[in-house]
Amino acid sequence: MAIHRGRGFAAINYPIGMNLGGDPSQALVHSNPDGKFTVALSAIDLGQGMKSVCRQIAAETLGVPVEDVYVDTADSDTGPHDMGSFASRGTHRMGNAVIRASAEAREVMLEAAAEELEVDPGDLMTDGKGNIHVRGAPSRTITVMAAAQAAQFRQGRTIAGRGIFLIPLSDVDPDTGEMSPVTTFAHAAMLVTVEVCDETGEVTVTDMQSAYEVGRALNPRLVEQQLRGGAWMGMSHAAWETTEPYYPARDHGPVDFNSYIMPGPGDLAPHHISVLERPAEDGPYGGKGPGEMCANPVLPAVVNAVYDAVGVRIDELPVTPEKVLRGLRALGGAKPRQRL
Amino acid sequence: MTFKPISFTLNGSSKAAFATEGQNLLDFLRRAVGDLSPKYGCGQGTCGACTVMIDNVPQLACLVLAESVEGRAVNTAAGLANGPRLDPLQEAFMERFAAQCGYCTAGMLVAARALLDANPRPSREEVIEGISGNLCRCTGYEPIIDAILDVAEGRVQA
Amino acid sequence: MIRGNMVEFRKDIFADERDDNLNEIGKPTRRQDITGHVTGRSPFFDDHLFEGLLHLRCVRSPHHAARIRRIDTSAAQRMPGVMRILTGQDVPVNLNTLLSLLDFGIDDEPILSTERVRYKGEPVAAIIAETEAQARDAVAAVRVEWEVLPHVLDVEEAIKPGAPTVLDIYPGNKFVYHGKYDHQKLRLGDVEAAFREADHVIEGRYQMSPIEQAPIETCGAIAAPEQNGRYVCYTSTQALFFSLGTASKVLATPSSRLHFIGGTVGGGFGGKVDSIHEPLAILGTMLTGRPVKYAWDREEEMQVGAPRGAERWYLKDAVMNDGRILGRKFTGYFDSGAYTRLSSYAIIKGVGHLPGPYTIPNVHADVYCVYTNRTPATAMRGFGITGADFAIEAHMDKVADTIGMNPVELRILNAYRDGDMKAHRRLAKNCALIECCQVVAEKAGVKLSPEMQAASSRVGGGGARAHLPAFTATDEHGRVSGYKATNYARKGAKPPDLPGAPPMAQHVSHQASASAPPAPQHSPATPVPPGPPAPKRAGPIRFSSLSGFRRR
Amino acid sequence: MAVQVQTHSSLIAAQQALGQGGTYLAGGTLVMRGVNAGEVQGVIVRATDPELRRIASTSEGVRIGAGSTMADILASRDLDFLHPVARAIGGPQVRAMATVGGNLFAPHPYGDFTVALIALGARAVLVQGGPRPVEELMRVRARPPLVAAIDVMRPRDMRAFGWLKVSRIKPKGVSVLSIAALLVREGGRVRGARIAFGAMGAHPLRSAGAERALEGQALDATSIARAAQAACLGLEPPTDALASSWYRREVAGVHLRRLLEQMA
Repeated sequence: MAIHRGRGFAAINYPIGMNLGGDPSQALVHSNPDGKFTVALSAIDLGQGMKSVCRQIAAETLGVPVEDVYVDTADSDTGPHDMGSFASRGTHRMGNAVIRASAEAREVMLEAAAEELEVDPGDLMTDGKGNIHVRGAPSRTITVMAAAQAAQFRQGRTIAGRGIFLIPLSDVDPDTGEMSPVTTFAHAAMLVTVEVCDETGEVTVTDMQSAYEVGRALNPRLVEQQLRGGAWMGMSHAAWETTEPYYPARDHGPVDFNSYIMPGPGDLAPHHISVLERPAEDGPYGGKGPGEMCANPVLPAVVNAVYDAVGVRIDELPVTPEKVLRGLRALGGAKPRQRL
Repeated sequence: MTFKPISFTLNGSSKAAFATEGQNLLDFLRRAVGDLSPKYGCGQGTCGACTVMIDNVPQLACLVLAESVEGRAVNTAAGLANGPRLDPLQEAFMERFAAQCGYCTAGMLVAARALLDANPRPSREEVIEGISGNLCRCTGYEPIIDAILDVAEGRVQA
Repeated sequence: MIRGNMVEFRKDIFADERDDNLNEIGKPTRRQDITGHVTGRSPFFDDHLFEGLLHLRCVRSPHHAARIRRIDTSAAQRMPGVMRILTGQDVPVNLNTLLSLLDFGIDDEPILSTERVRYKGEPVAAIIAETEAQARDAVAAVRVEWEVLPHVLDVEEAIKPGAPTVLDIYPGNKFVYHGKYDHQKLRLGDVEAAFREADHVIEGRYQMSPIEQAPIETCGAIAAPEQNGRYVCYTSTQALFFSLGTASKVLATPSSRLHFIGGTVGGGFGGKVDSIHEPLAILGTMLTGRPVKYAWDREEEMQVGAPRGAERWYLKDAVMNDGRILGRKFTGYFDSGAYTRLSSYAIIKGVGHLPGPYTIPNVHADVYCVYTNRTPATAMRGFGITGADFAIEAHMDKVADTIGMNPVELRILNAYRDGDMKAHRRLAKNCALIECCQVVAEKAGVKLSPEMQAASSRVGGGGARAHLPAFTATDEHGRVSGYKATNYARKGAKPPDLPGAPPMAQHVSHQASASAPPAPQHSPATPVPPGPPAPKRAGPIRFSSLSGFRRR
Repeated sequence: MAVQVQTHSSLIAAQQALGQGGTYLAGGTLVMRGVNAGEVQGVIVRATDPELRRIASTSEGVRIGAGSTMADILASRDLDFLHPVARAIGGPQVRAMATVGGNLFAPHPYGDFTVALIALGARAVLVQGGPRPVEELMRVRARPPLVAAIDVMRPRDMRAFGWLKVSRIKPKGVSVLSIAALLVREGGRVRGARIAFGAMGAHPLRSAGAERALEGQALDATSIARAAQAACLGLEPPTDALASSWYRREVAGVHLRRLLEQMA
């Protein structure tokens, strides 16, 4: 018996959002009289952190602390139209809509503050801590709460904003495929180390080294959640999962998590992640969407690592011990490549 | 349809409710009693989202006959916090970003609590073993393992 | 090599393109929803209790393909707790495809099938009963007389002459693009010339497996009567307005009578876009006057719930000894399963993605959306891209191995750079593939040549690399007739008048005259991302193959 | 048809109730799953007899109440030789529920604990009728008798008993296959070799080929190689979502060899 070590590499890019019907998102922002803001959306938080990232974007744009913003989603009676949470569009499309809505609300907030301070709204700035003051004269200040109260009870202003983000529809040329699929791309590279047993075909992942370029990381912990969890899902796709173990036959389709196999916590491999941030010019604060692309480089990196280890190309996912063993039999035993 | 009265203790409080014939504890807790913290993930005993403690032993509520908890003590994630004071595990899960969609979280926390009650200083391998009955599709498990170890190794206080 | 589960932020790279001095952006703020998650109080769709809740379960086909001779529900009707049995006749508009809300593709999928089934698990009736157990028992008591039909399960088998036809509207089992071709084309330059010129021609075949999204929360919805003739629907959908629009269309009910609540979802990964549950749950509520829950159990989630479809890719590369890739040819087959759902669109997205993140002067792709008697496919994390990337990157490894080149250097050499012309005929910008490769190589101890180490996404692109090739080889291969381009794939027929007012269609028709809002102004002094260009409004607008809209 | 649950305080009463037809509910990991899926219908019989969870040393070895859970096994010092086996069943929750008795009749790919019991030559104490080797019960799985307890002998030499489970998922996953071996050596030679496989047939079963290859032999490279070679003789491993029959056949000998090498 021998265990063969191999390393595999893959690099990918990923379109952020899609171009389907213009891919619009809308957001509404309004303030309570005490200067606390509600953002109303119809985006879905599936775990990716939609509520949280929109909250930070709104707080940044409004110039108020994040605790003073609450994101309410998704109730079709209050949240305006949104295409949905898929295609890595959430942060990019909805984030932009939230920026626009928040900017509009901020403008009214500053007008209300300006009236109270008897200055031009253009001379005002926020400190991000709940205060509005005159640029260059921090002592001439009013709290966001006081401005909101004044707006509501004295001035009759609505501190609210509407935002929509829409990318123009793109034609697709039937003959050449010319199109504008999206406006920005995320990037990734991944190197996976595996050990392959040449008697059983079993593959053990021992290490993952990655670099992900995600535009600006709007919340580094949320980004890490996506990258770490998503890369592991990619690993699961690469070497464990399928609804059709004998594709294209439909026999033995799994009906539970004992037969639909996904790696357990005992299968985990260390994953060292490097995050690169090249802001997208039309992304919210430069953000892209890390949620989908994080899985993609893992699949090819694993098959490439298996090839590196034993010389067997698994061109049909998932990489099961059976496929590796059949490959080894066809090859007449392991032929390690060790190129990396 | 016949109904059976069940008296038991839920998170320290006495409860009584009616179970239908053959009803599992998960459905009973959620629909008859109103504790929505255990979740349905499979009804097959393979995901752990419905994990509860029965007499301090972690079990899968979807595979427990509701009437079998008569007179016993059931604890769920809803009872982990002591009033407004969260369990250190809950604090650690928040700090470690150990939840994404949050659907497995309640069951995962109960499994983790059961582990630490039985073994307050588990090794990483023992933590992995302790949560091996609970699936998480979002996180890749690492932050969950780290959060439990944070509590076990005293890095998080309630 | 750096070991362990670390995450590092390489702020040094692209630092000049960022202002990192922001108040809230870039901060590791805790999730807004985290307290709810750890206390078990986050309200998922099923965490809403209703007195008198009824349960809906479907009667499903045991066959890959069959004609339905008769559905006998009489015994089921007499079962304890059964309140109502639905068949296709009860569904106001019993034909749908998700993308029809965007006028993309023909309605092809019954909500409850009445004449034929095209995959194992296809629903033909729905039982609504007092308890889930009663619904299950009654499902087992429905008798369906089937006439089993021939079926086909493999994409390449399905497009052979004589293969069983899955959907009559697509006789060759291929979706029709632009009313013109039975596949989507991508053409840049002349790959055949590249193959003649190349030192190596390297071919490969790759198969992406079907995968279940496997959220721990299964898909479902609860509908209940609300006041004033409205219906509330708690849903696990990933796309609130897709689901609302679908329900509105299928139930011929204006969106104003529907109140959808969701947003807290136990994982989706693409599997909760299809809006299967909402229409039937609401219909059940309409017909019984009681709250109705329709959710999949785990077995249904795995076998009836739409998976990531299988994909098969053939690649052929023209490669020089020094590693330059001159040409790349793709033939791709997406297995859409028995109905279209979103696959036709995923292929557009996938074609726009080819040939991967590389600047290759000659690219040719024919990608087919193929119907088979499998569970319909739908979105999953990386939809339209993951399978293509698997094929491309496994192939890149094969190329590197064949010419004896370091696989990382092969990527850097061919990587797209700012200003390069891409195969879909737009210039690349904001590229970062090279930097990702370099960072990984450095961490993993892969030695790169000084030239590769010095490469940059921002340098060396554009110029001659920005030009379209002087000649692009086009062809009429796969031409179909009888379809009108103006009606997308609709074979001669007039589009049916949609009942009610589908909000998405309505919305989209507004956008033709909308202008983009001005870019927001805001301080602190942060560069605001510029808005997208406003849609052009001048003059008549030609047919968009993506949406099918015409503007005059 | 719905379910009706009957609870009896004694096993005898439970047995009588089952005489009218019905399903016995032990730990629930299989039967409740069936109830949830609507596959188990009609009368469900359960027993609360405290004897069911008693684990006691006897002159014959250890008597394990059939209702003992895998967690009970793990808590018993008398059963330390079975700890690696019990630990390989499910996760913590399943181990707290799944019973020794239920494992006897669990369908493929479950039943790993039974694999060990067969290798150890354990006997089932039936509520009605005399004790029967666990192995024999495998033949009456269609109409399983109610089992009160299992008698199992502690191997005199701990090294005589070996256990291995191959799974795709760590640390908890169902079997690709499992192997238990009892190889008592007298004067350096194997006497009465017992080797049982899980997931290599419709139910746990012995490998006559491997046993024959080892019988009377020293446990060395030659005999181990022969046993590995003969492991699948007469077996028809099933194909399922985890592995094909071909794969199980290909690797059963490899894994048997690895286990035997550890035991040598």
